[in-house]
Amino acid sequence: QEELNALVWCDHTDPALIEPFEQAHNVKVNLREYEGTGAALALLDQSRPGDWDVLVIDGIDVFRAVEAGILAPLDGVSTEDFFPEVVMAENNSVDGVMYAVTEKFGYNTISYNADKVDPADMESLATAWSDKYQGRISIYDYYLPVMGLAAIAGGIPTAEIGADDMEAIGGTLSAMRGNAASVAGVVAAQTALATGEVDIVVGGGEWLTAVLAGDQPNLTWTIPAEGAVRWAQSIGVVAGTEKPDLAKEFVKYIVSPEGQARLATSSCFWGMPANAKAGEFLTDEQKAVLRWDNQPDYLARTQLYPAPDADLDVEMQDLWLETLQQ
Amino acid sequence: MSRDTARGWGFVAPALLWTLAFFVVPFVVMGAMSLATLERREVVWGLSLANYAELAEKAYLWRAVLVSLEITLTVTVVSVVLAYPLAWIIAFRVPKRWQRLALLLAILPFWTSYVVRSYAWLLVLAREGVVNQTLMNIGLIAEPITLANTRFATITGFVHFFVMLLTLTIYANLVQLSPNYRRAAMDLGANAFQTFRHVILPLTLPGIVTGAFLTFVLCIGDYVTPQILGGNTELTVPQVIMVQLGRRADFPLAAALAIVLMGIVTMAYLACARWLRLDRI
Amino acid sequence: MTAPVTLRGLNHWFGPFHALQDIELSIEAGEYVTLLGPSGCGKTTLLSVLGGFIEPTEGRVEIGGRDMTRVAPAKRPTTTMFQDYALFPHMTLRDNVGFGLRMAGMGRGERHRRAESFLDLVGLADAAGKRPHELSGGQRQRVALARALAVEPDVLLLDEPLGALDLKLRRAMQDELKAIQRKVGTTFVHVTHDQEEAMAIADRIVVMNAGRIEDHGPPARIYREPATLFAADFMGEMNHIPARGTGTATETPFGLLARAVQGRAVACIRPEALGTTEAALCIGAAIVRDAAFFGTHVRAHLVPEKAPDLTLTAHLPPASLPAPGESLTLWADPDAFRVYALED
Amino acid sequence: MTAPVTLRGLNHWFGPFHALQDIELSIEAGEYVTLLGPSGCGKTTLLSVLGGFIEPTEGRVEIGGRDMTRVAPAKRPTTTMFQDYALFPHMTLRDNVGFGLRMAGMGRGERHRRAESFLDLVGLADAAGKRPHELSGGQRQRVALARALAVEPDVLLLDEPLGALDLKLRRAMQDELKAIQRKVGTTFVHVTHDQEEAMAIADRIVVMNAGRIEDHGPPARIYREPATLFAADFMGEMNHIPARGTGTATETPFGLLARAVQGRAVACIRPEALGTTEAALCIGAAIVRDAAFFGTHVRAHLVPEKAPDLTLTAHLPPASLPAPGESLTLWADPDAFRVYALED
Amino acid sequence: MRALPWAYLIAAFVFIYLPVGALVLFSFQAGGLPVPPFEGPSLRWYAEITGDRDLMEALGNSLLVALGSSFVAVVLGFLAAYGLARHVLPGSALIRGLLIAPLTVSYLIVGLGLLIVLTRTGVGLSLVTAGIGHVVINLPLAFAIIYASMGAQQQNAERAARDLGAGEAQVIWLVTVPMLAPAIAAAFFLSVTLSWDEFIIAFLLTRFDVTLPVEIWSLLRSGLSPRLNAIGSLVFLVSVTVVLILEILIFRRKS
Ligand SMILES: Nc1ncnc2c1ncn2[C@@H]1O[C@H](COP(=O)(O)OP(=O)(O)OP(=O)(O)O)[C@@H](O)[C@H]1O
Ligand SMILES: Nc1ncnc2c1ncn2[C@@H]1O[C@H](COP(=O)(O)OP(=O)(O)OP(=O)(O)O)[C@@H](O)[C@H]1O
Ligand SMILES: [Mg+2]
Ligand SMILES: [Mg+2]
Repeated sequence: QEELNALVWCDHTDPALIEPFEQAHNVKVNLREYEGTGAALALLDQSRPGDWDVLVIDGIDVFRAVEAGILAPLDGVSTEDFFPEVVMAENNSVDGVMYAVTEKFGYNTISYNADKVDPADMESLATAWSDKYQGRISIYDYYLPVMGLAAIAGGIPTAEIGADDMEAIGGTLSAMRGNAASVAGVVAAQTALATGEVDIVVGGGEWLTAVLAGDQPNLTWTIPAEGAVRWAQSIGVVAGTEKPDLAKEFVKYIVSPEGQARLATSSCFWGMPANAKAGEFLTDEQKAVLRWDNQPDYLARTQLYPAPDADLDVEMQDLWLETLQQ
Repeated sequence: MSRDTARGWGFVAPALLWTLAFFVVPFVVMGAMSLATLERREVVWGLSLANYAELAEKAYLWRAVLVSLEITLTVTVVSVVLAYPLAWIIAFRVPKRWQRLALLLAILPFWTSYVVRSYAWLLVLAREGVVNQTLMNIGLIAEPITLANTRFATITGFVHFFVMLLTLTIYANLVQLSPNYRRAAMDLGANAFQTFRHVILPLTLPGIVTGAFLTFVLCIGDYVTPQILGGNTELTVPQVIMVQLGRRADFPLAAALAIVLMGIVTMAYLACARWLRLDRI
Repeated sequence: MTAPVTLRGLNHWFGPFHALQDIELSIEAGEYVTLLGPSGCGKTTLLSVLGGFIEPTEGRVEIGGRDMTRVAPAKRPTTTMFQDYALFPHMTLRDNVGFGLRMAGMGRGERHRRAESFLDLVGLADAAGKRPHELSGGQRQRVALARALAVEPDVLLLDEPLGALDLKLRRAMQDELKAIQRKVGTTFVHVTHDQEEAMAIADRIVVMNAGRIEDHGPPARIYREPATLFAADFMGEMNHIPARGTGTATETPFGLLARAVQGRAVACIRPEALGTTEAALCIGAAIVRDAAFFGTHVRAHLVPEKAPDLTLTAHLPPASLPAPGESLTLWADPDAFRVYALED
Repeated sequence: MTAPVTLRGLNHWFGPFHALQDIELSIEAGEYVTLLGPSGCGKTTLLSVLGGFIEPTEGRVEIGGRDMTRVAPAKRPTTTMFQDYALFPHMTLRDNVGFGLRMAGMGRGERHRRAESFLDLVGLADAAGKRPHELSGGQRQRVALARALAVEPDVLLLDEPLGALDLKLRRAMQDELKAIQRKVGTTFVHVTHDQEEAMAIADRIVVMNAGRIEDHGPPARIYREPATLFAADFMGEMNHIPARGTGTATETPFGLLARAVQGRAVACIRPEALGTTEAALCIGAAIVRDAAFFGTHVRAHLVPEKAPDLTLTAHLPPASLPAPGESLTLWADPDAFRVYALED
Repeated sequence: MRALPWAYLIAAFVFIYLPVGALVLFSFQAGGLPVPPFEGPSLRWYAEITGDRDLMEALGNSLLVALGSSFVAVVLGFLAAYGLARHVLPGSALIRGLLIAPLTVSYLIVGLGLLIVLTRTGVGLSLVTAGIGHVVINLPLAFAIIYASMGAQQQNAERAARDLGAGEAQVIWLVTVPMLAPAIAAAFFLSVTLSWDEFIIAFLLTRFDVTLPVEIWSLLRSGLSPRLNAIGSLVFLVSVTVVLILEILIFRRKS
């Protein structure tokens, strides 16, 4: 039996997603989750060619992977049925060559408990993390989206964040941190929300609250007036793979409507499928949770993750850790 | 070399080689790595102190060292102070035939998965968790207080684990003492406290110090508990190391942090080497 | 500095196990008493009752005329010397010996002076600064003694104090222990299972068995006229000769003894009471099975012709070693026999 | 089944420590020899050299006439019985005793039969299926003996085989050990530091001290005419009387002895050789310091008037216990004295 | 005053059982969140986890790594202890120190060092590498426990066996190992426990096949759910059963 090695985010580990592919192609898909592009690049750097076949990566980091020679050109994967805003050809290609395709997207914005806070306050970033909610805020523990939100709150487009903006962003972060009770990972943030530990999660979104919605419908999320950060993950074939065809088949499966529907509602976290045709395989409830119908509006008002170059990235991480540890 | 010695080497060699290959060599490589630098995601070997300089420079790095030290020392002291009376009571107050059971009960939770145990504390300490509910029910507090996602939570999680561990070691130390020491002291007019202070404590000191040292080592190097319970509002050294690995794959800086951690443990070792009995656990 | 001890109607149970049974005993002030008995007979239990480590289920302990049954060890005028000595390994000898004084609140200088004088008493004045692990077994034993004596107890309780020493050292320490007791005048209650030690040292021996006192009295009396067969055996080697009581006398294979018992009985005689010099009772010819030189005597096993199933042990004069197979004529003094009736 | 042993010019060093010094010894086939000496004198070391556990630095070990100095323990016709018996706790007695036979490749059935016959020899035939922890000390000792004998060694080496037993049992086992040796005829070399045991059991005693052989010979000879002062002391209690050699005779506080030594000397006499019945030499009046009844005798410490610095120990007849302070007149046979010159 | 120790004992047990109690209770939660209020008993989460392929695979992997690494650690530890206790080796104190040394080093450092070396020598990460890491941390314990129990009693039994004609291998197999069985079992048991529960080394040194703690960690990052309670409780109940069985067996044997 052939094996396919994929370096992925946790949503790909759902058997409901993988097993149909395994059966169809009689292969075993080995999955390794990772956190943070840096770790994935380091892992791939240290591997021998052929160790890995498929890579799921943050959309904004595709170019870094290409620079590092990690992704192979990807052709023949159709993006026709995709939401146009998330095809993001400029992100997924370098020098006109396509290396990856978007597979899933969603938002880092404000999640909150509608019973405990004034929903009107949540419609503005400035009021969402204001002193009014001191001690009732949790910040999602990933620097890029949160700093993106801070930038958006300060009127800086995420795509244009530069070293000069660090001070402004730092100031906003600091204020946010001052009002926050914790800086939390997924479960900690969910626990905090579910148990009333906090009422607002900055950086949250559908991926955070969807699983809680069934039991606590008062937990919801919104995209404030200033906008929010949009995340998108891409999938591509790793350079040097010994099974380029199988790898491409896998990519194709993931971006197919069925694959997309399964990925969107994967057990680890939910998110919008890049392929609009996936809607045919989703139930109405699922669509409601994903807010399928609001997507045109959301897509228009949100900005992609900041995509810092290596130096700026280090600076941003330092600033982030500095703020945590203050 | 005599034949006996040659045979002896034969027996020791596998363990020794294993330790050399998978402990000493990695350790040395890590030391070397801490002197390398990261340039454009490539490790450049060399003899640079840049990582250590960065450590001294960046507040979040050196503060992590302080945070780790504070938490670890607190945990060690609190655990010993809580575990000693427990071990004492089990050894000297609980009737002989119930002692095994009491001890077994005291360490059974040890067998829940460590990761899950930390998570369980998160549930217990939550705003609507058991602790807050109880405190409110008995009227000690009016409003729930924030316990989860704090240093207090981290320390609680640690103390829970190490109290179990230390109770076991201290109990073992107490019962292996001849009961005649206690009898002799009392017979010569010492009261219970004096017996403890002048006789039992000094006699169990090596055991306590050994247990405390192991607590120190395990606690200062642990990533899971502060990550789950600490709320990320302050980072310990292992957390910072994992950030260096996970987000930016900065192995040299992570190695330098590890070396610093090792330095702290070594100092702790030297501080209590006089009483340590590591080869008799 | 010394006090009498009276035990009345003591009974103690460990769960269902009756460890001490109807113990009645009076010990005079300044007396040296040994509790002698086999392992598990309750010696340590009795001593623990005296020292206050065990509260007896029934009965009364009086020390110096006052009821002490429920008084804690620390409050009693007794001190115990433990079999393993229980010296505090982390303290110098001086601090070990001074421990009781320190607990009594005595100041440092005075305490050290006193501790050293007690170390002097046991011949260890030079070693005051050493720690127990630097000492030999005999020296540790002395420190334990000094520590126990330093608090000037009325009664000193010693649980197999010489048990850990080798035979030679043990015999030497016996003399020393006795000499020190003479000097300080304290009542000593000394547990042992070695009857030679008990005889060498005690003013009075209390023979225990299975939780009861079988016999008590001065060593010579217990050796020569033990009250029970158990005591007879425990006090030294004894030849057992099956006998039969006629009500007015006792029949043995070697003739009639003037002892009034009835039914199955056993006549006992010690090896040294059998001899080759003529005496009132003739045991008759006996064949030497083996013989060994023991310095002061030759110990021989002999099979008497009158009772070929029996093997007698006799102590013969050390001058000549009889060869195995040799035939000797044995004699004994009829008064040297003790006869015990056996229950059927 | 039995063989003579010869040791020639044995020397052994542990690093700088000279543990065995110029050992020369011949043991006849079937002889029962004990090595007697204080702790640390090298008894175990010598036995280990015999058993092959230690290769001596110098010298030669011959067993049955063949050089065995460098032969491994397993290949020697010797077996060792260890002080703690070293029984295998996880095996039944049958398997313990059969272990050597199993190593020799003997089949299961035959092995069990043989093992059981040896258990029978030591009186434990019924217990073949038990494990060592179910046995008493004396029974374990027998199993160890059976195990050692089962491989039918020419020489059996016993390292303090009775050391772990209490006194009573020890004396009983001595007889048994000797009886078994008689039966199997194997050469026994038995280490002990108990001189009574050595006397009770040995055909020949080898007295060792600090790595040397001080004396060797039959028990009675060594007891009565020990070659050295050390041997004299070790074989039993001894009174030491300071003396002075005139070259032709020896001056003591109690008169002249016909022993030709020169310079500072010591005259020795055993306690049982001092008595109150008239003899050739009058020690004179002596004050009783203390006296204790020992069953077969009364042991008294006395201070002679002619030498008030001295304390003499005497064994007196058990009939009467002299009171402390009483004055007795002591006598001795001058031939009972041994005189040893002292180096200055 | 007399009641004080008992009050302390009870308080201590409450503290010790607080998280376990909460964990087990909410594993039976009928609702979707393991937080109060408790909505009534249900076994749905147990059904869910036992049906979860990854989780069950991880459980198997954990067992494999724990047993395998403990076996290696105990064998190596035993051999080293035997060699040091029964043969004269120059510098034996140093060797002992070296063998014990990993005990004084945090798991994270052991894992990080191995990660650096393994990835740089091109040895792929797998359950085997995690097992290697676990041997590193368990070897000192196994060695220390077995070495400490190698007393004079065994030594004499070994000499006796040799004297009766056994070769070294026979001595070890027929005498030393059976006599040290309690210590060896204790070392093995402790080693299994530690390996079974170890997270950071397994996290750093595995790739596709992960151990249970690592799988639980992933679960923990993927959302709040009583599944976590259920898997934790299941591990607890199974371990407790094993511990109790062992305890009873050993206890029975002793008495
Ligand atoms: N705490 C206890 N619980 C139950 N039984 C006990 C306890 N202490 C002693 N025993 C039993 O009481 C009996 C007497 O014990 P004790 O220690 O007094 O004997 P001993 O005469 O001192 O014996 P030894 O010479 O062996 O020390 C023994 O059978 C012992 O098993
Ligand atoms: N392996 C060794 N290394 C160094 N010295 C040793 C060794 N074995 C024994 N010795 C020393 O050699 C001397 C003789 O030891 P040995 O064991 O033969 O004495 P022993 O007569 O059997 O004493 P004991 O009656 O105490 O058993 C002792 O001083 C001992 O310390
Ligand atoms: Mg006792
Ligand atoms: Mg010896």
